[in-house]
Amino acid sequence: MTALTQSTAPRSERRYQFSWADAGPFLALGALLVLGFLINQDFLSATNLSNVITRSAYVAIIAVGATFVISSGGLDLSVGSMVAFIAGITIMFMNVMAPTLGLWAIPAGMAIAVLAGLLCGLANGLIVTVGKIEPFIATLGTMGIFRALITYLTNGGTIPIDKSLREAYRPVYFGTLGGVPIPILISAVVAVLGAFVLYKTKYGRKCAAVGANEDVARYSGISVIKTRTIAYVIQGACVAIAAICYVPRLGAATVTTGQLWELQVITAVVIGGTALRGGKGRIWGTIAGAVILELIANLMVLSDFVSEYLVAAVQGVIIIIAMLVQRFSK
Amino acid sequence: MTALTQSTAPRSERRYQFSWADAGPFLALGALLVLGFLINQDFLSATNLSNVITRSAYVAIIAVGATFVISSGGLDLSVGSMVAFIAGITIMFMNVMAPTLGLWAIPAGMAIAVLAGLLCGLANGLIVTVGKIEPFIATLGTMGIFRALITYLTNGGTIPIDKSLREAYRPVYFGTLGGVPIPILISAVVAVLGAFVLYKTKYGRKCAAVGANEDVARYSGISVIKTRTIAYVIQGACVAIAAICYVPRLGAATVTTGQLWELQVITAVVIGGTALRGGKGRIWGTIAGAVILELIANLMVLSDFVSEYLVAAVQGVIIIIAMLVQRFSK
Amino acid sequence: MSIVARIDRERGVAPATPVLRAEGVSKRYGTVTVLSDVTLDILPGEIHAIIGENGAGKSTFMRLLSGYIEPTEGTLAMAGHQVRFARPDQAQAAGIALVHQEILLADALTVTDNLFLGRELTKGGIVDDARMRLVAAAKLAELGCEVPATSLIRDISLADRQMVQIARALLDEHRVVIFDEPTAVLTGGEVERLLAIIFELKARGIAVLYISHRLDEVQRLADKVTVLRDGKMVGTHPGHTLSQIDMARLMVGRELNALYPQKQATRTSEPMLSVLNAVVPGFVQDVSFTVHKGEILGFAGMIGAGRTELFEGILGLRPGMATIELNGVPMRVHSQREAMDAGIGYLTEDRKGKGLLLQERLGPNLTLSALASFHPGLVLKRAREADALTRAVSSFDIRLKSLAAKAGQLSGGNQQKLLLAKVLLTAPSVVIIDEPTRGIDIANKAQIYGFIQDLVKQGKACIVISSEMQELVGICDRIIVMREGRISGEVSGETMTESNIALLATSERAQLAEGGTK
Amino acid sequence: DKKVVAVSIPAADHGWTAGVVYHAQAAAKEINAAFPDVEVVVKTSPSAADQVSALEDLSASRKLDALVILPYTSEELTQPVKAIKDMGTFITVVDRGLTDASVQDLYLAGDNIAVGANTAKFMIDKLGGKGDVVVLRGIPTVIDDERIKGFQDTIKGTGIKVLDIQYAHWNSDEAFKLMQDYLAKYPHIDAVWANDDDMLLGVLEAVKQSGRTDIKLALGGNGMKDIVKKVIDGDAMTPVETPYPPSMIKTAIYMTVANLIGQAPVRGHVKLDAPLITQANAKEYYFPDSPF
Ligand SMILES: Nc1ncnc2c1ncn2[C@@H]1O[C@H](COP(=O)(O)OP(=O)(O)OP(=O)(O)O)[C@@H](O)[C@H]1O
Ligand SMILES: Nc1ncnc2c1ncn2[C@@H]1O[C@H](COP(=O)(O)OP(=O)(O)OP(=O)(O)O)[C@@H](O)[C@H]1O
Ligand SMILES: [Mg+2]
Ligand SMILES: [Mg+2]
Repeated sequence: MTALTQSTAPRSERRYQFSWADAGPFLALGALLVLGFLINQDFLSATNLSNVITRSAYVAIIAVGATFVISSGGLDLSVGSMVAFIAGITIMFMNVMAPTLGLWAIPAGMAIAVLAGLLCGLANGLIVTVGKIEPFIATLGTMGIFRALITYLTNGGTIPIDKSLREAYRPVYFGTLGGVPIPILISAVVAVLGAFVLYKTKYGRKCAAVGANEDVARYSGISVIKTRTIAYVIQGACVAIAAICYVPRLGAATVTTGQLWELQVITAVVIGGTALRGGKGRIWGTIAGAVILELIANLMVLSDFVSEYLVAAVQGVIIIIAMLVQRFSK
Repeated sequence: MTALTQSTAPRSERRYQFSWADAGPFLALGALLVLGFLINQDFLSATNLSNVITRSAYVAIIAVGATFVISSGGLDLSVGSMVAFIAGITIMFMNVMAPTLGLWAIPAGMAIAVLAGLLCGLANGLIVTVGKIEPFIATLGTMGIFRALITYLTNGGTIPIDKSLREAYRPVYFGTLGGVPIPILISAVVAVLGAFVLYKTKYGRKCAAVGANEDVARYSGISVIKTRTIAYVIQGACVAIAAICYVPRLGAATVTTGQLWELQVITAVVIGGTALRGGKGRIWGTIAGAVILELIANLMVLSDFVSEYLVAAVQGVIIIIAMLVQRFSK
Repeated sequence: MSIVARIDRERGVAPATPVLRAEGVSKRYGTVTVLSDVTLDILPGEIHAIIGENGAGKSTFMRLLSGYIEPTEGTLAMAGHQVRFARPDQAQAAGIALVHQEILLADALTVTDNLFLGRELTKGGIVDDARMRLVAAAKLAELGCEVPATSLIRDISLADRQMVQIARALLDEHRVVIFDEPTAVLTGGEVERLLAIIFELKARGIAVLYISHRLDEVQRLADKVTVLRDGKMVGTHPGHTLSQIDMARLMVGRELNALYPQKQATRTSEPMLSVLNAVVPGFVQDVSFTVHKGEILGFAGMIGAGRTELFEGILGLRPGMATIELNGVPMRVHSQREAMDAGIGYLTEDRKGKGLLLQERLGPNLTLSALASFHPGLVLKRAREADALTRAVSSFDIRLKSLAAKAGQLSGGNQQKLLLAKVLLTAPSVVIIDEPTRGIDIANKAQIYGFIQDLVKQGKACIVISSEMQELVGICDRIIVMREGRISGEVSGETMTESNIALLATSERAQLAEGGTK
Repeated sequence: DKKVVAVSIPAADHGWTAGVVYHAQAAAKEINAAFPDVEVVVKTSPSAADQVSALEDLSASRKLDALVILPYTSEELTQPVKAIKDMGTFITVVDRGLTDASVQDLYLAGDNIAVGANTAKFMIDKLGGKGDVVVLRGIPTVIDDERIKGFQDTIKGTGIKVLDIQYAHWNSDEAFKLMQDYLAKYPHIDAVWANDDDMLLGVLEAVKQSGRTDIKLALGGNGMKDIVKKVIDGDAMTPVETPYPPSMIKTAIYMTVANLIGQAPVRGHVKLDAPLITQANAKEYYFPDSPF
């Protein structure tokens, strides 16, 4: 065996190696910040950056859940509609309870939101896993269902939150704690929790295993159905948290709330370095991805180069370039 | 040799075996027709069915291309915007050429459409294969780009086709040949061609191989890049053909043309039995899927059960049920 | 630990109670019977070999014992109690572990992740990566496998993956450990270490089921040998009384000719393929060699010597640089297609990952790299494809129950034969075969050797990469030995002995001895 | 220092909003050229949330002297606009009023109820007080609701019966399909009302294709140039039109600028009427160069 030991001595452990692939999204983020500063000096102002990061909080929170779903080999197109639906029933519940519970209606409503999120996620999960339906189609179906339900609840219009609750609820989006906007804190907590679960618990390992190779997972005694369903439930919880932060920002839920967020969420996850075909999720990359998307949108508003009609094209080009940079920096 | 003759002599190729899995979409189609008849007798009237099938032609034509892309392991979210973009430049070209070419502007415009389709497809294909970007993200990017370009070309409004060409072009959508509406004939031709290429040619085999296992394809001397790029080019050509049939219907391209068709197209392909993860395509199933989607929408209008607010929900439910039926009829 | 305690207790009470018993088990897929009415007792502390031809049903039987599939008929019993396993982890919990014939690991995860999949070590609810890495590294070191525990599976060689699989099965204490062709992808040193570990298991009172087509291993190891033929049990024999020839005869059910064909003097001095200064970054440095018309050139070496990478680099399947001369014409090959068109055929060692489309039927698999010849006009000629399949099935003796089967449903050895047929369909003039007989039974090995010889008789050249030194010595005209990505020597004629090859493969400066067994 | 007027409007996602974008940009170009000390910045947003973001971005990077906004929805934009007003910005709101009317210094709107009501009145007249009507509505929003409400309130008590009402998302393709289905479902239809002209285009094609003669009226709304042209040409099926001109954004921008640089303060409530466009007055509403 001498030969073997000889030949393998130089190979060291990977642990402390710097990985370009993992750094990709953060490099892209840095590049964008520099670009932004060159375009408009105000870009790096504390207010602007804090606004942008606060705003990216919803997508970031939802995308943490999506990182679970995607790394377990699933996909969820329904998150945008689900935000609208959950925001809708939360507001309705709060409004109904406001006379009896007073301001306590707000925490009660939040609890309802989380419950609803868990149930919606469970429904998605069961359709995909027990129903064995391609996630793309299953969640496209539930996307239509949630969207229709919110349309029905709002009678095609808007559900505004009760005036009496409005002011008390506002700080959840607009407030700060130690100078940091509350949505940023919430998304940081969600991300830390997400990273903990995905990287440090048995469930996280199962998730990655199921996404990497279903057969191997099954043979290792991992229940594919359970693991993937739980990923959808986590996604539901994240959507609920996002909805809770969302409601005070605009004070209402409408039929258009959350439209196309699903695409943003998936883009954030993929830009963050998680592979769509499943296997291993990157929570921090996802967060970077969500911020990148908001930054691009912000840059579009702050710069005056681009015709209003072409904003979408420039965004598309920037995203593709960001992915290319990431790919070839490896 | 001995083993084979001993134990397996009677069993021959599958050719004449009936496969429930393959029949799934057609069974679902049949069930829907029966359901429709029960709900409303007019449903099976020749006019209604011919309208519905004609309407499904676009999605069917595009979905034939999508069957190639998906079975080669790709995905294309840009097809809806691409229809709008191609329709837009086709109309602009025809309008410019009408004074000099007269009615010849129409075939010339069609040629331009096909050329544009091939180029758009090529662009998508190269970004995905050479750029090595996740197809979901790459084509989400080009979706934004195409949509922005048509918005820019139309100034956010409408490009109508020149009055002088309108009447001559109309029959391409509204005309019939031997009693069969022309869009149906065109989509039948596209489907036959698609089925031929996918099932009977070398390229079809390569496509399926690349989708099933890239490594095996590569080790078998198949160029993954070339094969997958060609699939996107075929997709582009199909989109161009759909655009050619689309223009005479309303005589204009607008910023909303083709919106969300990508989701319909993918749904049709998946309902038709093609797996999203690639490896095997089912052209005829795809066609059935496209018709199923239009039939469901048609049924929603013809029946009086559903509140207008809930139409999307019921559609979602029906699609999920259709997939479940298919899954468990295997 | 409790399992071991139980084993000890049982041994004390009734040493002869079978730890695992299969009674009258059968397995059918649709109308196809793969295994019929097999009854077998496995005793603790016993090494029980199962042998049989390709497709005899060995793997099926093992999968059935370890919960991967359920029998259509029959029952399993452990220590006298009837058991039923719906899932592999239930069998594992009951103390039965299987090392699969095909590699079953998650590519995108690390070695450690794979080892502990589904049974991670935790500390206060948190997975304890540091400890798992240590345990994994220790277990791998015990097996003599030196891959870093943090490597991704997709980055390590096939042999290393096999070692990881074995480590995975040995991580916990089991009552029965089943090895399904564990040595097919291993070389001498690893095999020795594995055999030592198996003896150690036996000494601890653990029952071992062992499948191999390498009958010398069976002979050394087995206390008992059970022979399967065509899904039926032929009989169980005490191991040490059977010679290899006896075993082969029992498996095949008829007399066998010699394993290796008589060497023919087909070798010429006309160079066919010359490779100059091949470099594959990270794997191979500066390798040059020439293979002549009518020659069978062997490549030997330890695992990790870089043989596979050398040829993949030359053929454009991975980044690498080499100057090639084919029939005296210098050329560069950038892709497998170019190689094929130039007349170089390559058969990969990884049949499951890179060789066959497991979900696809046999015909399309067979013709995948030679599509052009089934495609004279626009249309693919199905009849021609069916013909080719029938021909391949008969000339390579592919055992299957139905021509409509999917490639993944073939037994391991038969997949290998299909792959060989696929590569030869491209009508190459230089054939490079990486591990030609991996998992192939003894009767068919002879057939494949004959086939290789036919190739060179037709004036082709053949390069055989193999980890079975005996096989190389048996068929090659000349053998190049690699070590750590370089050529460490060459043997031919009198110096072509297993011990010389082993010497060149392992030590820095080898003194070759002449003569010896052939 | 230049005075900054920010204009926040929805992105061009269908004909009418495209018209808004066109007129807003035209106004910005004209004013930027004409008044060197005024800068008009136009930003479009594809959703309510994005519009709020755009407001934050615009106000974070510079001091706004005035904001002209066509809000996505009233409830959602009220607070964010109020936040900007609190920084001392003059607020002009177009089309959709905010829930807190005190936020808007200037409010300029069309009358969606009137769009529905005037159309209904014409129909009642023309059909002689009774008939079967099918309706195509747009996207679930306040505008759509108001138009439908205006229509339904007006026909209440008459012999006009609404056979069916479904969404077609202000999209001509969907309207085409929906109309085909209406035609298959109802053997007799007297009139069609699509509450937006984009949809009317689809409706007209479907009716033309069916060759049916029972449909006497097919009316739209919004003042799209193609439909106004039909009215001018005396089309039998579409003899009238109701305006809801996207150019109101231009009016609003000019009024806001006038307030900033002129001497006369401009405050209050301006409601644009939605009179029936008939062949007689159609020329006034015809702008062939507008994209809408
Ligand atoms: N899922 C399946 N469906 C149909 N036939 C199958 C299936 N799985 C295995 N078979 C058939 O069962 C037979 C026995 O296969 P098995 O893998 O047990 O053979 P084996 O003895 O392990 O052979 P080898 O030595 O080549 O590994 C083969 O003919 C194979 O084609
Ligand atoms: N992931 C890796 N990273 C770095 N070096 C590696 C890695 N995997 C293998 N190597 C090195 O590459 C060389 C060749 O590996 P490999 O085991 O594939 O060779 P081989 O001779 O083809 O063996 P086999 O008998 O399995 O075919 C060895 O030097 C090995 O140490
Ligand atoms: Mg086997
Ligand atoms: Mg090798």
